[in-house]
Amino acid sequence: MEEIREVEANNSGWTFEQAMRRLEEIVRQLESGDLPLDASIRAYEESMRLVKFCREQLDKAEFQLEKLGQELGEDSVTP
Amino acid sequence: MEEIREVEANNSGWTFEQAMRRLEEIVRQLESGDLPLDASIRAYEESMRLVKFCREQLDKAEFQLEKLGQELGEDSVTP
Amino acid sequence: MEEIREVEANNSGWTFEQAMRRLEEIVRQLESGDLPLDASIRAYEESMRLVKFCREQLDKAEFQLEKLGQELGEDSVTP
Amino acid sequence: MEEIREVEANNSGWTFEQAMRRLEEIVRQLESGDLPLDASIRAYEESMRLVKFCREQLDKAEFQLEKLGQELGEDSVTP
Amino acid sequence: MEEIREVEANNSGWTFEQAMRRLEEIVRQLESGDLPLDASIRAYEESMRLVKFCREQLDKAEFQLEKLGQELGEDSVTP
Amino acid sequence: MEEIREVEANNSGWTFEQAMRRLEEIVRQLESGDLPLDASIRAYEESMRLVKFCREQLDKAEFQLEKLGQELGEDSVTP
Amino acid sequence: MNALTRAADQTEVVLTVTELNRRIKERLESDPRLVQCRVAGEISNFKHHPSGHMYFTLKDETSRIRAVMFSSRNRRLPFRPEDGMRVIAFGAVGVFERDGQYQLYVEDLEPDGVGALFVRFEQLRRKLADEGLFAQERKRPLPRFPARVGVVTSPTGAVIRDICTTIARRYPLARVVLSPAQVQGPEAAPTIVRALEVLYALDPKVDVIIVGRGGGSLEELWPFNEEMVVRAVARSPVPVVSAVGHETDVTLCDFAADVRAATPTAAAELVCPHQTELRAYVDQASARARNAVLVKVAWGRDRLMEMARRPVLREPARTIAVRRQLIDYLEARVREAQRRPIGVRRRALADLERRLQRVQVGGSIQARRQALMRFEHQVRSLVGRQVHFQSRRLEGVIGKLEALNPLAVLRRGYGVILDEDGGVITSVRALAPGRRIGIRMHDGTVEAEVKSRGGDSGGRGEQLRLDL
Repeated sequence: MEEIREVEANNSGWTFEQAMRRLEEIVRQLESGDLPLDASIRAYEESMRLVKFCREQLDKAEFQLEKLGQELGEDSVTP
Repeated sequence: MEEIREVEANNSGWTFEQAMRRLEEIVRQLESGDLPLDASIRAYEESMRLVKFCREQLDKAEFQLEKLGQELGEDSVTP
Repeated sequence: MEEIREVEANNSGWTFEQAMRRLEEIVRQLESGDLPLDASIRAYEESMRLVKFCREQLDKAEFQLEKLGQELGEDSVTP
Repeated sequence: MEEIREVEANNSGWTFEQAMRRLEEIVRQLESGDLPLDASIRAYEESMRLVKFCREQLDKAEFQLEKLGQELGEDSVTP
Repeated sequence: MEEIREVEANNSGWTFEQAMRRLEEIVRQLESGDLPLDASIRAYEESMRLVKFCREQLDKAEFQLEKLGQELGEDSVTP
Repeated sequence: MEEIREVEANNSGWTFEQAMRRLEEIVRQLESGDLPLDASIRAYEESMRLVKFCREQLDKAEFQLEKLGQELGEDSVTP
Repeated sequence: MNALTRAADQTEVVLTVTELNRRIKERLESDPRLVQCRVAGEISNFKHHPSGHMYFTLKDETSRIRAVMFSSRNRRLPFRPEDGMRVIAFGAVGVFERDGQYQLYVEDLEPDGVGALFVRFEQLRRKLADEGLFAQERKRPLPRFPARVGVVTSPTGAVIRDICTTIARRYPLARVVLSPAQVQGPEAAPTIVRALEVLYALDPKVDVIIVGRGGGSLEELWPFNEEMVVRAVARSPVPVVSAVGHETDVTLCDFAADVRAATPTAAAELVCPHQTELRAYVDQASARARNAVLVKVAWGRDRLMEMARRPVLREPARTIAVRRQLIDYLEARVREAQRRPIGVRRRALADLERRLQRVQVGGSIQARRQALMRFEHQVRSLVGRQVHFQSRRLEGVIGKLEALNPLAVLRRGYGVILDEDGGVITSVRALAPGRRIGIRMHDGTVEAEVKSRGGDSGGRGEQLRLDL
């Protein structure tokens, strides 16, 4: 719980990889079924936030790839 | 990461060979799979710049060669 | 690199033999493939100049020979 | 090189034999191909002058012989 | 060379035999081919003079012989 | 040569024997070929004089008998 | 018959001829009167055999004997034996066994009658010879052209006449100086000596002296064997020709003279040349001298011609031509060689240019481009793959999360009671009335207040009344 809080708190300082690891942990916790409902709800809520963060990161990366590719002459790369 | 910054900063002072070596290094790093996503993106960005720099160097060299060939009578070299 | 600069500067003060020796050295360097791109471009440029210089020297020499031959009675030679 | 200069300077003070010896030396040098380009041009020039000088000496000698023959009765020698 | 000059100077004081010996010596020198060009010209000149001198001596001798024969009654000699 | 001069000088004071001997000597010398040309001429001249002298001597010769006085017994003279 | 018988009686042996001759020979040769004897006689049948032996017969008016003188004995005879010559032979009688003849083996022979003189002659000869007076070394050559010929002889004899005739004919240039002497008789010798001395004392001297007289007997010639005469001749300051007697006569004077002449005429011929020979010589001399000079001149001309004809003198231009050729040759070589340095260098330069072309600086650019492209491609694909992978990973997580969504239960109408702190309240026992709680539905949360709580109904849970 403490961890999740923390995560939520400084989400923006995370890396994609940290977020993904947290997500996978949450999935594991959820799958284990050991979590009380409210904890799992909270975990789930956290995972949603993480998913959003990760997706944003990936989008950003994809965008940058494309942008840089165009900038540096994508066309000349594939001859 | 520190290195990459530096590279971007004084790119213009580099030689073609240094740039190529840096590119190779980046490829190796990327291939190792150890880079976090954002680092990869940054590496991608750097490599693109390096590619651009190198390409410019090559273009310049080619141009110079052609120019020299014309200036100093390329035709008379081949007897 | 320093050497090459110097060479270009006082090319005109050179003898044919010095130029040939330098040219040979440059060709060897170029053939070794050890030169960085820009150095090889510069070397190539220098070699072109040296070739030109040498060729001019030879042309000049030939011209002088002909002139001398005429001056000093080329005709009287073949009896 | 110094020698050649010198020779051109006081050519007129030479004897036919000295000139011939010098000529032979130059021919040998030229044939060896060891002379630097400019030196070989100068050597050629000198050799042409020497040839001219020698021929003049011979012409002079021939003239003297003829004169002597007339003066001292060439005809009376052959009975 | 000094020798030759000298000879020319007091040629008239010579005997036929001295002149002949000198002539033979000169011919030997000329035939040896060792004489320098100018020396051989001078030698030739001297030899011409010597030939002339010797011939004159012989003519003179013959003339005197005739004269004496007549003076002292050559006719009565051959009975 | 000195000898010959002397002979010519006092030829007239000579005896027939001296003249004959001298003549023989001269002929021998001349025939030996050892005399120089001019000496030969002089010798010839002398020989002519000697011949003349000898011939005269022979021509003018008249037999003479001289009887020395010694008193002898006339009777015992006839053998 | 009778005699034979008698002989047979007296001697037992019959002799052979040889034995008999031997007996005779032994008998004769053992007689001392026959071994060393002197025989006077006249020579006849004289034969001088080629072997050198002399065979002759000695005879007198009534008798004769054969004689032989072997060459070993006769070689030194001072005279020649002749037929009719009277001699005294000294020798031994011997037998010539082959012919059975006895003969006189002559050991020495001397003319008869002058024996004493002969001995004197011989003794004096030996004495003077021992003194060296006759030595061959003392002989002087005769003057070739005598101006004065001294003659010692009788002023009236044939000798002086012959000499004068001969010299006047042969060589009138010579004056004959006669120094008269007696040439015969006991007074002769001193006059000869004096005559010689007179000649020796003459000034100018005579060039040669002839001493002579005509032929005669040994006694007549004797003055010329006198010691004083011989010595006088020997000390002559000028050559002496001895002409004493005939050819066969020998005197000591002959030995002492420089030359012996057989006759006075011969002596005159010896002492002077013949004037026709002289004239011939003189005539020839000028011709020979002239000829020698001509030969000399001709020889000089030949030699001079030979010199003048030498190629170096006749064709002096040849030395120049040779040098010209040398120069032409050198010039050709110069011309040939002049472009060689350029040619060599052009080739070297072309070689360098070819190598320069092969270097392909441009080609290396292409290679570099490809390397660069490869890097770019790798970077792009690697980064792309990473993004792709992470996307897939995220999608997987999202899928799982959807299945695990805890709020999906609430959708069926369930709610979750939460305490003030959001904790889930699972038992009604925790719900005292009046407690404020939250109820979480699938689509949100409401706040409520517990109003009451039912009793425990057998484990079926308490009834809860909520004031929402």
